[in-house]
Amino acid sequence: MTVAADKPRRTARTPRKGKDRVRKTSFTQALNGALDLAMEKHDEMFLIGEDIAEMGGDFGVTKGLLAKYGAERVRDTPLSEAAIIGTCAGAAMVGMRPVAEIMFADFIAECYDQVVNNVAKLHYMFDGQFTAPLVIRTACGGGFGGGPHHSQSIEGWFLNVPGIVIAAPSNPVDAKGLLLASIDSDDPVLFLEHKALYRSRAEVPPEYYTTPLGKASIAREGRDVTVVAAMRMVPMALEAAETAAADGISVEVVDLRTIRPYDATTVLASASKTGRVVVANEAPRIGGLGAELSARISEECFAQLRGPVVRVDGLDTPIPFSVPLENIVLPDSDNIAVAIKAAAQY
Amino acid sequence: MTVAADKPRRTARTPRKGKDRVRKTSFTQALNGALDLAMEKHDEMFLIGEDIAEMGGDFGVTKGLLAKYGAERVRDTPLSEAAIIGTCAGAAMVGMRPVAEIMFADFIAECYDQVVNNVAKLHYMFDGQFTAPLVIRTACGGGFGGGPHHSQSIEGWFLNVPGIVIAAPSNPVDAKGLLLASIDSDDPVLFLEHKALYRSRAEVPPEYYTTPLGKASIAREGRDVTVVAAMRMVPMALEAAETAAADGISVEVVDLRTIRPYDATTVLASASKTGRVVVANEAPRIGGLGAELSARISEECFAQLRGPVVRVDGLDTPIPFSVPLENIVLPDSDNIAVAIKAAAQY
Amino acid sequence: MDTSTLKGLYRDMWLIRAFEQGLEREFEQGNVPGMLHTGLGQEATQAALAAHLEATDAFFPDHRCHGINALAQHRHGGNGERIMAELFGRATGVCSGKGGSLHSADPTVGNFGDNAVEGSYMATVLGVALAAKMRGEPNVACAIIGDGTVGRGEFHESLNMAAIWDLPVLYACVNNGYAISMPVGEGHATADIVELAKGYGIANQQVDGNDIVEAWTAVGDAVGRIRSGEGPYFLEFKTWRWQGIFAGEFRPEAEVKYWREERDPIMLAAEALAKRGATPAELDAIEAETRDLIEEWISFAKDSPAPDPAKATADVYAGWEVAAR
Amino acid sequence: MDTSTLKGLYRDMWLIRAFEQGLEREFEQGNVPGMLHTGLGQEATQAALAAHLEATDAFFPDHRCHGINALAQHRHGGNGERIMAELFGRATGVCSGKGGSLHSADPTVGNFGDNAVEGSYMATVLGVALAAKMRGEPNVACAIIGDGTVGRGEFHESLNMAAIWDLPVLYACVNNGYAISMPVGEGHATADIVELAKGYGIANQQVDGNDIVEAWTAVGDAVGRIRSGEGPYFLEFKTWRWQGIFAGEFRPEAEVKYWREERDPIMLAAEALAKRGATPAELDAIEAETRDLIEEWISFAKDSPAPDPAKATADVYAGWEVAAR
Ligand SMILES: Cc1ncc(C[n+]2csc(CCOP(=O)(O)OP(=O)(O)O)c2C)c(N)n1
Ligand SMILES: Cc1ncc(C[n+]2csc(CCOP(=O)(O)OP(=O)(O)O)c2C)c(N)n1
Ligand SMILES: [Mg+2]
Ligand SMILES: [Mg+2]
Repeated sequence: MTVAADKPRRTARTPRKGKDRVRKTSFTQALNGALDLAMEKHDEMFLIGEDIAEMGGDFGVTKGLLAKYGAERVRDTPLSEAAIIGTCAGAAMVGMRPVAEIMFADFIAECYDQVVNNVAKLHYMFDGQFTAPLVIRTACGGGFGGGPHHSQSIEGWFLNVPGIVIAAPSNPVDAKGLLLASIDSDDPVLFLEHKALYRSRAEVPPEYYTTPLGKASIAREGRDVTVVAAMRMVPMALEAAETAAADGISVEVVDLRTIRPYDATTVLASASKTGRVVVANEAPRIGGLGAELSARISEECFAQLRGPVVRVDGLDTPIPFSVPLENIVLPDSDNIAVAIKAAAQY
Repeated sequence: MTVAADKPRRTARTPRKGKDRVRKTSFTQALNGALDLAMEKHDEMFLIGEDIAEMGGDFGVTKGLLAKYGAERVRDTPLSEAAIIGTCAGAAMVGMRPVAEIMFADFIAECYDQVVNNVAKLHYMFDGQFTAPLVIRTACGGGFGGGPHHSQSIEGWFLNVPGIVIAAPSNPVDAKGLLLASIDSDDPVLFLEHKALYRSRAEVPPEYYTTPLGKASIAREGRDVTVVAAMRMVPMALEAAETAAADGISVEVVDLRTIRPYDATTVLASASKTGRVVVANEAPRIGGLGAELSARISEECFAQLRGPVVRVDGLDTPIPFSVPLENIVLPDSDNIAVAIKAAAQY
Repeated sequence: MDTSTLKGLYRDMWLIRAFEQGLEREFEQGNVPGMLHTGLGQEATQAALAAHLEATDAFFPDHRCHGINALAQHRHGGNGERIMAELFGRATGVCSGKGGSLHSADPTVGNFGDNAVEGSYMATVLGVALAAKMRGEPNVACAIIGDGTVGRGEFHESLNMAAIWDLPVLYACVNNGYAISMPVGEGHATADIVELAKGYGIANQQVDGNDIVEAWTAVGDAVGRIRSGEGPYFLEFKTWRWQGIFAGEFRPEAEVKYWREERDPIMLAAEALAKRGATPAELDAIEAETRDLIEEWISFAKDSPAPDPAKATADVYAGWEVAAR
Repeated sequence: MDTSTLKGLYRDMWLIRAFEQGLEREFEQGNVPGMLHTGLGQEATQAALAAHLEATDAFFPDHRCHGINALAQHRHGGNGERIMAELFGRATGVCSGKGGSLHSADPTVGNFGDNAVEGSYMATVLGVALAAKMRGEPNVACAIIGDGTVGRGEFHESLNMAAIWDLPVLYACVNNGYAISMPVGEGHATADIVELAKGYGIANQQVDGNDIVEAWTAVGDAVGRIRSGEGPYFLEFKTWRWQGIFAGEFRPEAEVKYWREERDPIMLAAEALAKRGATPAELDAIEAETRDLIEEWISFAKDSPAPDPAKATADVYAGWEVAAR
């Protein structure tokens, strides 16, 4: 699959200049490094998915692992998403630790039953007799002209599903740490890799480390307005925070990192502190992540809020192919900046 | 499939005494009547699903229609949920008006791709060249010891999916009117039939009428607290309203009737009027319908709210089989009554 | 088959029948919540499968498999009553009452749990089989599926993947002629499900599911081949279920009569045993014994407490607690 | 096949090749957004299918079917440039640029649209076929699927349902040997996909997808049978795609050489035409003509405006407006 015009149009942490590139590690490489370390650590781990072996995955995340770990542990499959996740579920039931790649997040619809009715309920419905220590890695998000079936933000499909963990890194350091934590975890993790972040770079520690699941981070400290975001919305929020700073508004950016179960403590503490909140979410507004966060903050910080929580979301549409139309549908840092201003001025 | 202990344990509009039964029409009969009238009206309509023909459906909703309309228009299928919805989508693309039955809502996971990636996007992604005038009827909800795969409230799986309509009647009159409106509609409708409501009865006009999609109703007028609810939560809210009335709290109950796109005008007007809101939702709290409603109300009625919106939901778990455990997990009218009190006393 | 094996299987079949009949009685009295599908009429198929599956194997039972579940529990765990208790939703059930009839599991006896989304475990079974293969264990992973369940897309994904990876999967297709009300010949392009397995090059056999000797032999052969590394095997059992649909019986009278009166697997086995010299008294004693045992199990279930309320929110996640109300 | 038909097909094949090569050039120059998969090497299969599908039929094109789409548009609508414009995301595209390469549709020429979730339309095609059958129209509903796409569970659900209902579905399986990087023999239990169709009792044929005469004849025969009410038909075209994966070529050198140099469908057709007396000049003229036409289409696309911004929120629902930001 040839991908052109894959340059994130909006912001995201785009590659720096030549010299920088040498020192820094891309999001993709960070994930690759995490898989490598985990494969060394866990004998019971294996990788499974379409074109992940020889080809190294559509985005190169599994490159080189076939050569190092062999075809038993790095398994190419046919186009059978339900069978891929079923295989992971069954293997996990007997103590294996599978990591699946679903090439594009949109195709999780194909194995929705396995994820929602089986994987997410395995531990509970059989009274804790099985665990489902598996990870489903998948490339999500828009911004590259992928059209309606290669661009969706799909966390909304799983928000209302107890039993599933949703990890959603915004940068290479967290990508590695969260992936290692996800693989170590005995809970099933849906691991979201936003396509626009794959080329972002940072200094990533080469050794094994974990970033705890269920814990948000403060990506930027501020006093006046809180922006809660995840994945690609985080670099956009940081950019909007810069804009706001120029207007004298001090913005705190909370990077959720895990979407389910999410870190209400950190979110609510920041919201209580600033009393003004923006929630940024790439998916459509109705029933999206922003709805849950806005509801929770509005309920629990009722007395502290100095204005209504402002939601910034994608429009309530599928993702059109045409780039100018896609630009209209997806939110960007300007939209966040406008929302910050509105929140500050309420 | 033999269903025992199917008596809604909590409230719902349970059948009245003998004489009453003669005059009144059950929710099931109302749906059956709607299908009958629609089949007469629309030559291009057909019914499709598992065991809907000879058997009349697992809950009897399609009883008698095979005899009246024949096997071409009342079609039994194998256990192939994706093919059922695919068949509807394709037929709708060429102007047919199919109405599918997915026996239990939990099995919509099997055709999630068809619904989300195809049906919901057909009109948009092909620039309006196709419409998808189809209805997916399905039996949802808990309360009868059905266990984790026969009891789910699945509207949360589709809240974040633009392009789909979700109809959710709470009583026989609306059930008929909404089903007729859904069949008439050129948009695809996910039509939710709460199992605990099938036996509820009311006086249902025998003729053809529609209840508009996207319009809520005021199920009970009140001044102090608004309760927003759908499906089975409506009779529960009405019961809780009675309890509250005894305590001198006047409760307004908004019956959403359509969950997507929902009637923000009516909801926000009631919330603004009372300034105190409870949102009742059978599904788990996180990412559920309650989240969207609470967020919207909190944002748009910020100045009018006299206390935080209170969410009453199912617990964040799958639905256990054991009835006492299920009773713990699902919300009931007592929970709503407690929330009303909390809202009123804030 | 030697006579003592046949006698053992005869006892197993009675255990299944007594279990289901006792359960049906309790269900009708309103003591068993939810939905009920019984394996009555399919005792030979079920006993044959249970007989060859070890505690170290894995089987995925379907909605009619209380009998297999109970046999596995009885044989490998000595506690068949825990299946009964599960169906009553009690604390002493194999899943503390959280699973019920459609979600009973106990991996210590090889029971990997039903999935009430019919056939989804055709995908899941692949993973159990793959793990066994990767670890070099001679275990069999068995998916028990009805003829109707063959309609699911996962049937194809599963058979294909099992075939290309040579996985130790036993597909036990219980073709009882109907999916709820849909005759197998109307729901499928072929009423002989083995025809579908052939396209994948999977070894297969069609057997009389009401003949315990034939069924037992076929399962033994298939399991032996799978254990020795020959890859997946597809068995189709032709049988018939006594239970109609809840509206009652919908099948032709002659058909009902034929299967109930001429093809009752227990009656056929009794005849075979009689030919080998078993006395009526001996056979009656087996029936009586198993019926007594099942009554004990029912009493056990009824006397068991409801689950601890804490179970409602337990085990949603391994790593997090979920709040109670 | 008479010579003028062959010549027409030769022109069609050139139209496909010129389209894809022009598109590839533009894509490499960054003028075409998103992803690109071409039908290069598969021109005979595509031209054969397009030749027999009427505007009143329905076909579901896959990701390599720009050629079929353009031919349908060209033949039935006289406006092949609208496919090009769609791929450029322009207002003049068949879907006003909202669909792109993976979602181009125009039902007025029989194009029911690609679904970039590979193979999902194996389910959708059933409905179009059922409608035709219920209405007594002699239309064919055709699903074009790659060998890799056969992995999807919907393959089974679709073939089964088409078979039991005798639906007028043409399954056109384009077996080009690979699913991205996965060889067909590794991804499937059989490299001959027709083997799978046999289990459903669906009429089937395997054809040389690079031989336009054989492919055209086979499609004509299948379409004729379907139109006359014989039910579904499964055609497997053995072919090969020129495009590797984005990392470049991954297939054995000898294989690449063989297919590109000895099995080029256009070269094979040119040889056949030469044998029938066509001159090199005549053949060159066909190539030149189609190349010119495609350049016109590309210019049209490039000169077309971006879609009206209102399109971003249009047509989410038929009955409701969606708010802009
Ligand atoms: C995915 C799914 N679809 C539908 C059902 C409802 N359902 C339960 S049993 C059944 C029929 C199954 O038939 P078969 O596999 O032949 O089993 P049998 O009951 O005849 O033993 C159906 C349709 C379900 N449980 N899961
Ligand atoms: C459901 C789904 N899974 C995976 C993909 C990613 N994908 C796109 S094309 C392709 C390979 C398809 O192979 P084949 O059907 O043989 O078509 P070819 O490209 O060889 O023509 C894959 C895996 C997809 N689009 N949809
Ligand atoms: Mg059956
Ligand atoms: Mg291919």
